[in-house]
Amino acid sequence: MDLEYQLIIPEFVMAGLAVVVIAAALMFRNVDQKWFGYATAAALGIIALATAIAYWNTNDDFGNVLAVDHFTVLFRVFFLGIAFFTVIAAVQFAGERLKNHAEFYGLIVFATLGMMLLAASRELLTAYLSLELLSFSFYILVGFNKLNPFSNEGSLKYMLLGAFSSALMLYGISLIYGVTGTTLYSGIEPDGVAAGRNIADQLASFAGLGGGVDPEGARPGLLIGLVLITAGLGFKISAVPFHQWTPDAYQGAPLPITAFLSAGGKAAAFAFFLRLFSEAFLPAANEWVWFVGILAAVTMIVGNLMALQQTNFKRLMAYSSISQVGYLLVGIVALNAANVSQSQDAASALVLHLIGYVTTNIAVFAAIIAFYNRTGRDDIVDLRGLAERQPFLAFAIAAALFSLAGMPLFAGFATKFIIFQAAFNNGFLWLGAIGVTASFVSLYYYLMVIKQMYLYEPEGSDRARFHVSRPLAGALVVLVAGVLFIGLYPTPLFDVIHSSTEGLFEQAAALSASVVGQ
Amino acid sequence: MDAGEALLLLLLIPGGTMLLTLFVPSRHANVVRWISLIATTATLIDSIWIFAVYDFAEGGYQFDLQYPWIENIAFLGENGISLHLAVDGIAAPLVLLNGLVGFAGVLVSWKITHRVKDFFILFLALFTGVYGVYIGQDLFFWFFAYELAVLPMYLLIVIWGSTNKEYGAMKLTMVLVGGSVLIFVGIFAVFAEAGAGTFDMAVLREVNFGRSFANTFFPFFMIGCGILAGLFPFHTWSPDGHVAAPTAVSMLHAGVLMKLGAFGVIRLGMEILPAGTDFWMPVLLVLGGVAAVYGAISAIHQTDLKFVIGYSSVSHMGFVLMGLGTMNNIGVNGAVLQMFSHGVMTALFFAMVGGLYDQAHTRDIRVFGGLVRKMPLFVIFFGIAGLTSLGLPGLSGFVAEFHIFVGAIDKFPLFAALGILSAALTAIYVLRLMGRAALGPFNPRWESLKEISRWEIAAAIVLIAPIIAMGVWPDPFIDRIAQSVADLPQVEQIGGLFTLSSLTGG
Amino acid sequence: MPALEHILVVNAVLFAIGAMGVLTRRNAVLILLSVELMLNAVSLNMVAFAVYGHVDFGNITGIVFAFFIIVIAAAEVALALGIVVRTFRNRATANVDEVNLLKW
Amino acid sequence: MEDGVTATQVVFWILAVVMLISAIGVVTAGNIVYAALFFIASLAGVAGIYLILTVEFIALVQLLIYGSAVVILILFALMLTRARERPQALFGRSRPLGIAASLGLLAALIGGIVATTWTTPESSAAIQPVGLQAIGDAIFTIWIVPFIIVGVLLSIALDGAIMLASPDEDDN
Repeated sequence: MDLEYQLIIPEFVMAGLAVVVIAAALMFRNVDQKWFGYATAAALGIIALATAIAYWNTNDDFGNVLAVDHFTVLFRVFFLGIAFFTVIAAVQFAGERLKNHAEFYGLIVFATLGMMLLAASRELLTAYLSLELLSFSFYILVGFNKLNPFSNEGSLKYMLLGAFSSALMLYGISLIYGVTGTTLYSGIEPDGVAAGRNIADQLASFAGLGGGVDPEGARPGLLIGLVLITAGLGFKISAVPFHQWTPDAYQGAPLPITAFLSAGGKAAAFAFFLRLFSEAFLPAANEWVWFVGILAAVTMIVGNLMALQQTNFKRLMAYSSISQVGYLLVGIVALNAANVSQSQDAASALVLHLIGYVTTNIAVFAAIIAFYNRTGRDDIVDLRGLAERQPFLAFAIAAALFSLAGMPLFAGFATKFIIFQAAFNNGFLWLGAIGVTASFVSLYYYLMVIKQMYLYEPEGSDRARFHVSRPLAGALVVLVAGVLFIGLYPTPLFDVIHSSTEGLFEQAAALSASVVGQ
Repeated sequence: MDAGEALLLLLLIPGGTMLLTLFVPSRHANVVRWISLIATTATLIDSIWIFAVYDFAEGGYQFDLQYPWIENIAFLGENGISLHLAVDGIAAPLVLLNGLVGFAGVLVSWKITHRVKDFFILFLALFTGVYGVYIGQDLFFWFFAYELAVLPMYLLIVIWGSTNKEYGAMKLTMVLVGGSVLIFVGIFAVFAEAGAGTFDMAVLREVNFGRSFANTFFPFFMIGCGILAGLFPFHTWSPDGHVAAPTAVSMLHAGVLMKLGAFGVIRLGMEILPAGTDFWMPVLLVLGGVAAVYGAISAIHQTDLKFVIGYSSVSHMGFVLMGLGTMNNIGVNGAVLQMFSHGVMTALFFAMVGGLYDQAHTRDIRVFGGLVRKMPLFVIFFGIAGLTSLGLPGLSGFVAEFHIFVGAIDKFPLFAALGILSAALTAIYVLRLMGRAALGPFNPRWESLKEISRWEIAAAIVLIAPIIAMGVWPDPFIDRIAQSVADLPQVEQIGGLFTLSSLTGG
Repeated sequence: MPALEHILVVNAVLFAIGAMGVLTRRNAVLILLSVELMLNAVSLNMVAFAVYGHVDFGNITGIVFAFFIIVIAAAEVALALGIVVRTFRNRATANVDEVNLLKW
Repeated sequence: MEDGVTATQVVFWILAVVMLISAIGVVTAGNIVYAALFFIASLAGVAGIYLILTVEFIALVQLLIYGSAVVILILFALMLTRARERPQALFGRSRPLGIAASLGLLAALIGGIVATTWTTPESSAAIQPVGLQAIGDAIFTIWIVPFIIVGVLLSIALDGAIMLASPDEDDN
C-alpha cells in the first residue's frame, strides 16, 4: 500500500511543534515565558498559511483513513486559527496565573492536532482516536490550574463523563461495524478497498439504492448503533440531556481554556459529526433525522432556559454554547438523503454558522480574559461599569453577545438565517420556529450582561480605566471585524465553505446519479 | 427613473458615517456632532431629492437597484438573497419623513454630553435601519434592517434614558424582538410556499398565495409588525419606552420607528399576502379603532408630558391601522398621510418636551403654568404640534384624518364615529395641556426658565415646515401616495382617485 | 463455538452493568472501573464481530479496534487517576459529589 | 449454528457467568478494594472469552495491560486516596434512577440484538483464527495513522498524569 506521507505533513509538523515547545520551555526556564506563547502563536499562524496555500487544491486520501480534501483543509486552517487566537489571548493570563507553561502551550498544540485529524478522519477508528487525543488534551487543560479546587473538580467531572460518553459511542460504533462489516465512511477512492465495503454503500440499501446488507433484518441493530453514537457525540458537543459536564468544565477551566473548549472542541466535534453523518450515514437519514431533530429542539430550549438563571459569566457562556449547539444540530437535521444538493446546502450552512459562532465566542472570551487579567473576577455583576472603565472591551463584548443572539450587523444574524432556512426547506418548520423563539429568549440574558456594562457605574475599590495588552487588543479588533464581516457579507466565506462541503457528498451524488440513470 | 444609487446613498451615508465615527477619538465630541449633522443633512437632501424626483405619473417602484448577496445555495435561485432597493409612492414620503426627523434628532441631541460618540453611532445605526426598511425590496434585508432599527433602542435608552429606563428598555426590546420572531417565521413560510427560491419581494408579490395559506400567515405579519405600530393590546411597550428614552430617541421612536410597523403591514401583509386581507383587515380595523379611543382616554389621565404624548401616539397609530383596515383607496391614502403627519408632529412634540425637561427636570403637567411668559417660542411650536394632533384644518393632521374618516364611513360607519370620538378626546387633552401649562396662571417656580436653545428652534422649524406644507398643499403627497395605493391588490377603489384636492376643487 | 447472538447479549449485559455503575456510584475510582467494564464489553463486541461476522471479508478491523481500545483505556485510567490524586490532594476526597464547589 | 452443545460453549457460559457476576460485584460492592478485586476477576473472564474466540493476541494484551498495569495503578490510587475510610459514601443519591436507566438501556440493547439478523458464517468451521502476523501487518499498513495517534495519545496521558499528580511547591 502506497502511503503518501506528504499529505499529512501539517499534522506531523504540529506534533513536532508541540514537542519542540515543551522541550524548549523546559530547557530555557529563565526566558520570560510569554515568548514561548508568542512563538507558538507565530508558528501556528505560519502553519495555517502554509497549509492553506499548499493543500487547497488537493483532493486525496491518506490510506483510506484520512481525507485530505477541501473540507479537511478548511478545518485545518480554521482550527489553527482558533489555536492562534487562543494562545494570543492566553499569554498574559498564563504568565500571571498558571504554571507549567511548557505543557500548557504544548497541550494546546496537541489538542489542535487532534482537531485537525478529527476533521480529516473518514474511518471510525481513526476518528475515535483523534477524538480521544483532543479530549485527553482537554481533560488535562481543564484541570491545568492544579491548585484550584474548581479546576480539579471540573476536570474530574469532565473526564469521567467524557470516558462514559466514549464508551457509549464505541458501543454504537461496534454495532455499526457489526451491521455493515466495515468502519470506512465511504468509498470514493477508486483504488481503495473493494466496492461496497464502506458504511455508506451498506446503508444505501435501506434507501433502496442497492448495497450489501439485508435492509429489514439489520435495521434494529443499526438504529441502536446510530442512537448510541449520537448520544456519545451528544456528550462531546454537550447537547441536552448530555450536557451536565459543560458548566462545570467551563467554570473550572482556566479562562483561555474555556475559550478554546467552547470554540475548538465544539468545532472539531461538529466537523466529525458532519463528516460522519453526511459521508457515512446519509443514506440512512430517515432513520436518524427524527431523533437528532428532537435532540436539537431540547438542546435549544433547555440551554436557553438554564442560561436565564446564571450569575457566573463562564456558566452563562456554557449554557449559551449549549443553545448554540442546538442551532448547529438544526443543520444536521436539514441533511436529506434524497436531495444531495439540499444536503450540501445544509452542511454549508452548518459550517458557516459554526465559523460565525466560533469567531464570536473567541471574541467574547478574549475580551473577558482581558477583563479578568485586570480584575480576577468573572461573575456577571462584576462587569458593572465596564463601559466606563474600558469602552472598547465593553463594545467588543456587546457586539459579540448581540451576534450570539442573532442580531443584525453581526455574524449571528446571517448565519442563523441561513441555517434555519435549511431546516425550513427540509420540512422542519416546527424546529425552525423553536429555534427562532429560542434565540429570542437568548436575547434576554445577553441583554442582562450588556445592561451590567452600560447601565451601571463601576463599583468596588478598583474603578480606574485600564489598558489591554497590545497583542490581545489587536486580536480582539480582528475578531470583532470578522464578526461584522461575516454578518454583513458572508458570501466569500460561504463560497469557500460550499466548495469544501462538496467532497462530503460525492458518494451520495454518485449514488443518486446512478439511480436516476437506471 | 433609475437612479438607484440615490437609495444606496441613503444607507451608505449614515452607515459610512457610523464607521468613520468609530475612529474619531471620543474626546472630540464636537467633531462627532458635526460629522453626524453633515451626514444627516446629506441624507435629508437626498431624501428630498428622491421625494421630488419620484415620478408619480408613472407610479410603481422606481429607483430600482439590485446587487446579489448570496447566490449559489441550491435552495435559492439566481437572486436568492440580494440587496434590492426601490421606493414606491408609499415609501417616498416616509423616506422624506425619516430624513426630516433624523436631521431634527441630531439637532436636539446637540446638548448631549455623556458619551457623545457612542450616542451618535447608535443613533445613526437606528437611522440607517429605518431607511433600510423603507427602501428594502428583499425580505432578508428588510428583516435585517427591521431588527437593526429596533436593536440600538435598547442601548440608547439604557445609557441616555431617564425615568424607569431599565424596565422600559427591556420591555421595549423584548416585545419588539418577540414580534419580529413572528415576522421571521412568516417570512420563511412565504419563502417555502412560494417555491421561487428567492427572498425578492418583487418576485414574491407576483406569486399567487392560496387563501388558506394567506389566512394562516397573514396574522404573523399583521401582529408581528402591528406590535411595532402599537397594535392594541400589544401597545404598552410604547409609552413606557417613550418615557424612558432620551429626547432624540423618542423622536425617532414615535416619529419613524412606529411607522415601520404600519409600513410592514402594507409591504408584507397587503402586498405579498393579499388573499389574507379579506379575513383579517376588519380585525385590524377594530383593533385600530379601539387603540385610537383607548389611547386618547389614557392620554387624558396622564400627568407626565411624555406619557401624554406616548399615549397620543398609540391613539394616532390606531388611526393609521384603522385607515389600513378600511381597505379602500381613500382610507389607505389617509393611513399613509397620517403616518407622515404623525411622524413630524410627534417628533416636534418630543423635541419640545425634551427642551422643557432639560431645564425644568420634571414633566409633570400639573406643576407647569404660564410658560408663555418665559418661553413664547416653545409655546408656539408646542401649540402647532398640539393643533396638528387634534386635526385643525390647514395643518397636516386634518388632511390625513379626514381621509381616514371618509374611507371608514364608506365601509364601517360605526367605526368612523369611533374615530371621530377619538379625535374629540384628543382635542380635550391637547387643549387642557395647552391651557394649563402654556397659558394658565404663571407658576413662579419657573422664574429661571429660558427659551429653548437655538438647536431646538432649528429642529422645530425643520419639522413645522412639512406640517404646514402638507396642510395647505397636500397634492404632492397625495399624488404620490394615491397612485401606489391604487396599485395595491385588494384595495377597493371608491370615487376614482379620490383626493382632498378633488373635494375642495383645489 | 458459542453463537454470535449469545456473545452479544452477554456483552450487552456487561455494558449495562458498567453503565449502572457509572450512574449509581459516587466514588471517582469506582466510576472509572465501571467505565472500564463498558469498554471491555465494547472490545468483546468488536472482536466477536470481527471473528464471526465478516471473516469472508478477511478484515480484522474489529481486532485492531479492540487492541486500540484496550490501550486507550489504560491511558485513560492513568490520566484519570492523576486527576483523582490531584483532587484528593486539594480536597481530601475522591467522591465526585463531595467535590461540590460546582453543582454536579 | 446447529452444532449442538459443545465443550467450548459450556466453557463460554461459565466464563460469561463469572464475568457478569464479578461485574455486578464491581458496581455493588460496599468496599472499594473488594470492587477492585471483583474487577480483576471480571477482566480475567473477558480474557478467557477472547481465548475462546481464538484471538490470543487480544487475550494477551488484556492480561498484560489490564491485568497488571491498570489494576496496579488503581490499587495505588486507592491507597493514595485512602478511600477505605469512607465506606458509607459509595452510592449517589439518584441510585434508583441510575438502575432504572441502565435496565432500560439493557432492554433496548438486548431487544435490538435479538431482532437484528447478523451476518454470520454458515458453520463455525468457517471461523479461522486470526494470526499474530496478520494483526501486525494490518497495524503497520492500514492502521498506521491510528497507531501514530495512539502513540501521541499515550505520551500526552503520561505527561498530563505526571504533571497533575506531582506535588507542587505550594502544596501543603
